[in-house]
Amino acid sequence: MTQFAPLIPLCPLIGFLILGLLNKRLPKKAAGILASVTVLVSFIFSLNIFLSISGKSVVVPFLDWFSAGNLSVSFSFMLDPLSSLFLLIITGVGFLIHIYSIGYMHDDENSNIFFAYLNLFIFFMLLLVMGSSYLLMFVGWEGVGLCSYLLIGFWFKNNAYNNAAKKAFIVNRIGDLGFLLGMILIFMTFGSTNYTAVFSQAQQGYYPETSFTGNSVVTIITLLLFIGAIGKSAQIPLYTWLPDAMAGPTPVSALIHAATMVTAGIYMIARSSILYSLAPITMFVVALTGVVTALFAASIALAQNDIKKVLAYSTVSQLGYMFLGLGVGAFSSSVFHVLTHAFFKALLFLGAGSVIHGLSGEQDIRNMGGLRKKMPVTAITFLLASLAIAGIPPFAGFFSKDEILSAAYNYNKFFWLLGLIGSSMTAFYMFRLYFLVFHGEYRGKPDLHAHESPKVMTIPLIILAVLSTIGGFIGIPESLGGKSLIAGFLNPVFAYAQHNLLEMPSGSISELMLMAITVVVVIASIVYARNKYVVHKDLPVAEGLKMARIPTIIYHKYYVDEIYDILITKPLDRISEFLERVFDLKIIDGMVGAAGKLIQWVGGKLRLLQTGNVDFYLFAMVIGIVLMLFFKMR
Amino acid sequence: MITLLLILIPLFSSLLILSVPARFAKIFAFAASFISFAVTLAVFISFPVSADYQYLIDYNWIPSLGIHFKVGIDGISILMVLLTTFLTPLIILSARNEDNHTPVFYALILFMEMALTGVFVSLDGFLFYIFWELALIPIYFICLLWGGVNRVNITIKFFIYTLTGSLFMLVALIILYLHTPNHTFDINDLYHAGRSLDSRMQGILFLFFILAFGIKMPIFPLHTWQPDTYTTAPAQGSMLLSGIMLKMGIYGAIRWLLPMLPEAVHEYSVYVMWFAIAGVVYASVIAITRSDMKRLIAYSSIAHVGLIAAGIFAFNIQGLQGGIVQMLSHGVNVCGLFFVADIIQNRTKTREIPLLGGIRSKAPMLATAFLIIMLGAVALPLTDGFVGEFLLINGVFHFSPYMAALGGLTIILGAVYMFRAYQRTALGETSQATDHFTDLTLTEKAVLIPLVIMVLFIGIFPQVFLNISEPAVVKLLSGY
Amino acid sequence: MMQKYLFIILGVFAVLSALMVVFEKNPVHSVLYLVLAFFSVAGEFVLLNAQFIAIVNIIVYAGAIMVLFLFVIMLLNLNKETEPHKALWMKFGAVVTGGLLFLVMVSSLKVADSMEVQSLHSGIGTIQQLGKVLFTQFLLPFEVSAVLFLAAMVGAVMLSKKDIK
Amino acid sequence: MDAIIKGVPLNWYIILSAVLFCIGVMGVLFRRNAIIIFMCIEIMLTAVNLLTVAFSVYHNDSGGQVFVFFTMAVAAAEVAVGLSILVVMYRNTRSTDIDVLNRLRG
Amino acid sequence: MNTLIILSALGIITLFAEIFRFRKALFPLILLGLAGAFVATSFEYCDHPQSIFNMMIFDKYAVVFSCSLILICFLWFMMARNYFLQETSVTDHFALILFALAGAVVMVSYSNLVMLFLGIEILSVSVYVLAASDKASVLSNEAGFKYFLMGSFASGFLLFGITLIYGATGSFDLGTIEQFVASNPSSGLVTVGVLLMLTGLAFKSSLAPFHFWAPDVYDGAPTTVTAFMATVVKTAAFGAFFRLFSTSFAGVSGQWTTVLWWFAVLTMFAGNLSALRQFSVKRMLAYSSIAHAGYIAIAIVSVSTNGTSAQAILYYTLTYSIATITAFTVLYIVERNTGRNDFGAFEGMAKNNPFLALVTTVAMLSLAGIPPTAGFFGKYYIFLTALNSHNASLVVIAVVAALIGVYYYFRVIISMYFKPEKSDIPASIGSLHQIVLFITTLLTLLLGIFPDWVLRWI
Repeated sequence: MTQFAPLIPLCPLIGFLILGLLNKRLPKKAAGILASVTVLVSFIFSLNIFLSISGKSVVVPFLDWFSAGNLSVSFSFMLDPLSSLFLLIITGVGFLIHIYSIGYMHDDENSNIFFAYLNLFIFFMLLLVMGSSYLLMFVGWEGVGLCSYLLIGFWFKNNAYNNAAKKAFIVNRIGDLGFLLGMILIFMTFGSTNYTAVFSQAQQGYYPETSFTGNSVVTIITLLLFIGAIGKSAQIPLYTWLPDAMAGPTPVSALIHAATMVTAGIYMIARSSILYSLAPITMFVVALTGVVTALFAASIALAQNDIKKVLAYSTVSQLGYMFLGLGVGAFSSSVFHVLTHAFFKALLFLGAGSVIHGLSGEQDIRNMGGLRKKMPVTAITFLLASLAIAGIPPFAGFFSKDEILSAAYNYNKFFWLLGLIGSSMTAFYMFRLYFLVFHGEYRGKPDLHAHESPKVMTIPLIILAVLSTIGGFIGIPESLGGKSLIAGFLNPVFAYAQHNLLEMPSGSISELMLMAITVVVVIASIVYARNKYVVHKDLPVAEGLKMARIPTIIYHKYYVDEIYDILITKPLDRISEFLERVFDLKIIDGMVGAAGKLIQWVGGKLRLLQTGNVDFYLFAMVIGIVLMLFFKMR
Repeated sequence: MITLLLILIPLFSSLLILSVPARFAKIFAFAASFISFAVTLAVFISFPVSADYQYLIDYNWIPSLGIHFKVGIDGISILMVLLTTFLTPLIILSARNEDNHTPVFYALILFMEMALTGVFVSLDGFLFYIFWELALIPIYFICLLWGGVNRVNITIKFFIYTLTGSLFMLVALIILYLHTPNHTFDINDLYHAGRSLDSRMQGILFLFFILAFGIKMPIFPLHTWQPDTYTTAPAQGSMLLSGIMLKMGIYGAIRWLLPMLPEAVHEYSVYVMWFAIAGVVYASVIAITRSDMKRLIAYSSIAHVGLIAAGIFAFNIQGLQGGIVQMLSHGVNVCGLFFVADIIQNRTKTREIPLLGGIRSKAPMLATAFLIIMLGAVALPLTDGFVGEFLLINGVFHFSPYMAALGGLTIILGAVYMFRAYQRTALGETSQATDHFTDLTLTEKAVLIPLVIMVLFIGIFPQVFLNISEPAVVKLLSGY
Repeated sequence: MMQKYLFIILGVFAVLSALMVVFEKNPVHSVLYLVLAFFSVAGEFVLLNAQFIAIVNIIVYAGAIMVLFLFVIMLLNLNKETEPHKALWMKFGAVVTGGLLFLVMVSSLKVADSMEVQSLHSGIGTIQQLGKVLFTQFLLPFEVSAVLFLAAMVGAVMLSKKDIK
Repeated sequence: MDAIIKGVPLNWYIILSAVLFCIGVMGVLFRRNAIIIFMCIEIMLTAVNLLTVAFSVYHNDSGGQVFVFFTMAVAAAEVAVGLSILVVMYRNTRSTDIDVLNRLRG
Repeated sequence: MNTLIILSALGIITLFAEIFRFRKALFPLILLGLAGAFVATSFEYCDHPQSIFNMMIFDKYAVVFSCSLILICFLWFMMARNYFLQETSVTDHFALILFALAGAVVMVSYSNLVMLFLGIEILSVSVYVLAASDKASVLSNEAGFKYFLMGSFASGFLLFGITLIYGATGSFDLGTIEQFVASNPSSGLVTVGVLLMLTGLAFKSSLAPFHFWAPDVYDGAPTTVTAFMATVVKTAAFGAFFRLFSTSFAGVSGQWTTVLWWFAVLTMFAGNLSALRQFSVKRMLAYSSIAHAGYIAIAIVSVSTNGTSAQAILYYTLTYSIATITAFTVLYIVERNTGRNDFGAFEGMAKNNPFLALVTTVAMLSLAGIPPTAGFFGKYYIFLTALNSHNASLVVIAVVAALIGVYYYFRVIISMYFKPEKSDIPASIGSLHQIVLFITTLLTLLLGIFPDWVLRWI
């Protein structure tokens, strides 16, 4: 089956090419169907591979790309449990979102392009996870960044959206530089960027071409790669693009900025688990970044009023959990969380999209309320997803998040505590959102008749809702009597790394304790939210009214964007102006110009020496002779 | 013989064109340059994977001085010639009828093509210098006669600036010549002569050469002629200058400097690289706030070339190969960008980015082409810029990781200014200037589509080019 | 010894009259002093046993050239009143410069003291000897100088004649 | 050679002619009247002639004296031309002052 | 020798033309005569030259320089005919030019200082007169007068130098001097003699600080005469200069190379810098010719250690002269039609008469030393020569000076391609001018590409 692997990314690429080249000549319906079908085909292939892979790791060569000296890169694909799982997520969720988009985008004039972009995105994302080397991963990595840019700025007439798109791309690029340098250092250390070569050498502690010594080079490599991951997966300090990225159409948010692209960072670290396991310092940095981000983003989400913004910060926060998992060495738990998060976060976004669609573009939760009755399917699926993300057993999120938290507990109890606070916040803001949107009275424009979305949109919702509900069962931990299928499935990939890290003391009693604590805290948060927003009908303060200090800061997202603006963007502009106006034009070019002027000036003066008086000429001549003889006189 | 043909076709057509009626001049010029391209392509396709010079011609030109008309093509030259002959027809095609181009204009372009080809195939130091200088004259006149405001001062500055460098190069070449045992300018003899010098002398010659090449490229801080000149030059002039001519500097360094003065390169290239890398950051930062499109592209070009310079002076295989492939892609990209700027200027009568906007809704094809070329410029993988930039950073990294990190900033800053420019021109609502923007005409398509295809082709199949140049680069590195 | 005294006397005469040429305000007087200088130099020639040159010097220089000068001075009606004068500092400068030239020249000409000019008993200055040399060894320059005279003649005529318009 | 009939040292001639030559140079610099300047140039030439003859005798070579002929001939030709130029100039400027001649400059 | 006879005879015949009234036939006759002289000269080209009375020697150097001079003069006649047709004393002018040419030939082929002196004087006396030949023009008078006054003053120094050399060596013969000098390099007489002769010749070839006459004289003299001075006179002066210093005084090169080194540097900068801010193209060309003298002096500085200086000087003077003829022909045409010779007068030329603009461009490129023109190769060869004798610093200075030079040559080009409202430049020019411009431009380009055509003869 693996020989068909190249077809998996190629299908969406073909779809993209057809859509891109034909563009408006293709009927809208056909475009949507074509785009979906290509992804479906990929999904089928992926499923096939997923089922047949069973712990193997296969490299499928496809095409040579380039080589220079001992550096040689080819388009070859690596199929192993990790990549096949991601393939499944990408194509599966991707397919559902394609279908959903047919409905969501049906009245947009450029929908064909939209589908082309989506297909292109799927292509790059598949390349990212299938690539058998870091360089190919980087290709996909950058490619998804581009698609993200294109899709965020899909409504290109709106400059705010364009700014968001640009910001996403540029911030991503900051991370990409780290990735690039890390990749080069990998090449310099191991003489290759192919996973197999790199990992086998790393395992043997064999660093043939390095100028650094042993472990420190791995630390540097992993840190550099982690910078890449920070950018792509929206961690502190590069997370700011993701909330803004919500400018794009909602399916995009669901697909790219929740389910797939942003998890690329997780994938990368999971993929490099062997390297990371050799670099404890990096692991700590990862964990720390993850937990801080989780908490930080969750706190921002508490006070947001834009339905998609809440979800966006929630995504950032959840990604933080995943990094926490990675950092504490629970690689498979993180990947598990990626999977479940893909289900429920996609579902949340699609649900939000459905709401927005139903309310003709309204995004402010202060103008919603009581939609439960008008949009029952959306409401129910949204509730399920909220339960999943909040971590109520037995929904999907519970299992994955809990694994991470328990691993964190073993690693560092303080991290666990922070994680716990974060998850209580998660529960609170999610249900704040849910209650404000679906419960209470409708507060929006009176003439707007909210309606349930068409089937083509609701069916994906339902499917995802089912997955969000039962998806967790593949990872029931041993402490609950399960077998943790997913951990077993991924074991071949992470075995070395797990082995390499310290054996964690894990007692099932304490694990159960932790679960209980979490569940209690989460439920308490939900109850508090219900109390506040349903019983007391408390509403977020409207725009422009005075808030208490701390909520103000949170509402303004800790002013991070503004701080970046003052610290980086504005100074950069000013430096740019200064360099051109002063340094380039005045100093450097000024010196060149001054040399020219000086010569001109000297020329102007020198010609005055030509006085026209023969007297002077004769004098000059004789003095010349005198001087000449004088210097020759010895 | 074919090498000679590559020089003679443009030369003779540049003379013949003056006798062609003015209205056929463009077609004639295009045909002539296209034939050149076809010939080059044939050579390229049949080019053997070998480190030796092919199609060697050695004619004793000035016997008493040991000057030969020696031309030949190796893996590096053929790529440069290919770039030249590929871009020239497009540049000719891009000339607009309404801009009052007389046959002289096309004659100058073809003459320029001849000189550039000559630079890339010369294997005799003197011949190389002659072609090097010859390339300067047509572009001077193109800029002087068809340029924009203040062209007189700017073109003379450009001319003297570049001539300064090249005269010092001439001095260096003569010194090398005088050190050859039997007084010849043959490249191999010059190599031997250069290598046999003591390190102090090598250092002096290195300085002389670097002046010439550094000004032509240009490397910070020798670059100040460049933004003005690119801005003032007519679109075709900018395309020639940035697309092909600045490659002369890089090619010159690869062919005539690096293998020739190994000790000096070893000792001093680190300074050159620091300047180049500083230029990358410097020019990128400046590009961020430029409002004149051509000026922005000009600064972006300095940044890109800075990285190429740093890469080749790292003098390892990744750096050199990256430099070579990046030369191709930079040529394609920058030509594309200048042409886009020209189209915009032609439609809106302005190049001021703040006055533009919304072009994408009026001219989706243009916007798409612009986008793809821009992606090439910001080195997105699978576009042409990536492979080169990756290899270059790789090469620099070998030399100094910090330099690589600093040079790598280009991928961030490049994205900043390019995306900013793209957004303000192509995206958003239309402005007064762009309200009546029309999409590409047939001719414009004929120029842009090949460029766009090349952007993707080089990005996806760079090995086609890298394979050809690799033996030659290995030979250079091994210092035969 | 006699020769030396004569040399000194004639030399002093020559130098003094040359100085007078320079310092005399009336152009006509200058010419006359110049003639005197030429005579002194002719005396030196005689002292060197170069009688023919001495005669020629007097005839050509003092006779022909000086007369030409006189003619022109008369023609242009130059006299003491029309004579232009330089600023004093320029005159001073001229004297200093001339003196400096003399100093550097003489100090550069390091000639051994033992070198003396033996003029007696040598027949090289005779007309016969000179004629022989002139028409054998120096025949070509002699002929070529004809071109010089022709050119000078044509030139002088061309410049002096009034244009026929 | 007999000590009594010892001639004049060559140095004396050199110095005398150098003096005369320098007086000529000084005169050229000293005066403004073109005619006087010409005359000073003639002094320079005479000084040269004197020296040439002295050298000619010293070397016992007639060539030097023949050279003096040529010098005189050239001097004559120059004077002829020079004076005619002067006359032409005088017709236009009514002056023989060299400092009047400064229209060409810069 | 035949050359000299033919030229002198031609001059005399020219004088007769006035008397026997065949002025119409005169011009073709002169061209024919020059062509004859050229052929006659070239026949004397051989490996074992015979000395003529020990006074002149037609060795390769002399023959090639003479040919070069005759060629330039030929081109000059084609350029200048129209000018002198308007004059009453056309025959006198032509005769003087021919005599001057004869003098120039003597200057490049002498083997005795007497002949050098006579050659210089023949040339100078003729040119003094020619410079002043526009009798009605005060400027021309002034030019002629300044030239004469300073020229004869310089002749005095030259003569003094000759005498001192004679005093030291007892001979005027170059060979004898060479031998003496080689064996007595530290003679005071020789040192001062050499330096004074250097002064005299530096004056004739307008090296700073003896160059002050040149701009004024070039500027004031009639344009055609200026052209003659800038080409034939300069070539002859350098021919003579080099001949003397490369043979007789090579043995004491230590005595004079430093001095000439400074002269060269001063000349290059004085010429190039002063040319920058000129208003008149003619005066700019005058300064440019000074600057070029500086470059040629480099070759003489480098004479002692290698044999390529002669080639360098020959090539440089020839190509410089050819380009200068072009420039002056154009200048003459412009002057005649617009009555002006400033840069502004050139405006609109590219539009009205592209051919004229093209040839001027080529000439300016050649003067600036840009390939593929001959001027480039000239500079190249000079640099080569200098570097070969380890005068690298001089070359660097020359490079800087050359860069300054580019600026003012390009001013001309820019003016031509500048389009004013109205321009007096004629659309068509006389056929003779067309021919001469065509020939010079072609030569400028061809010699730039095939310098061996010239170089291999020496």
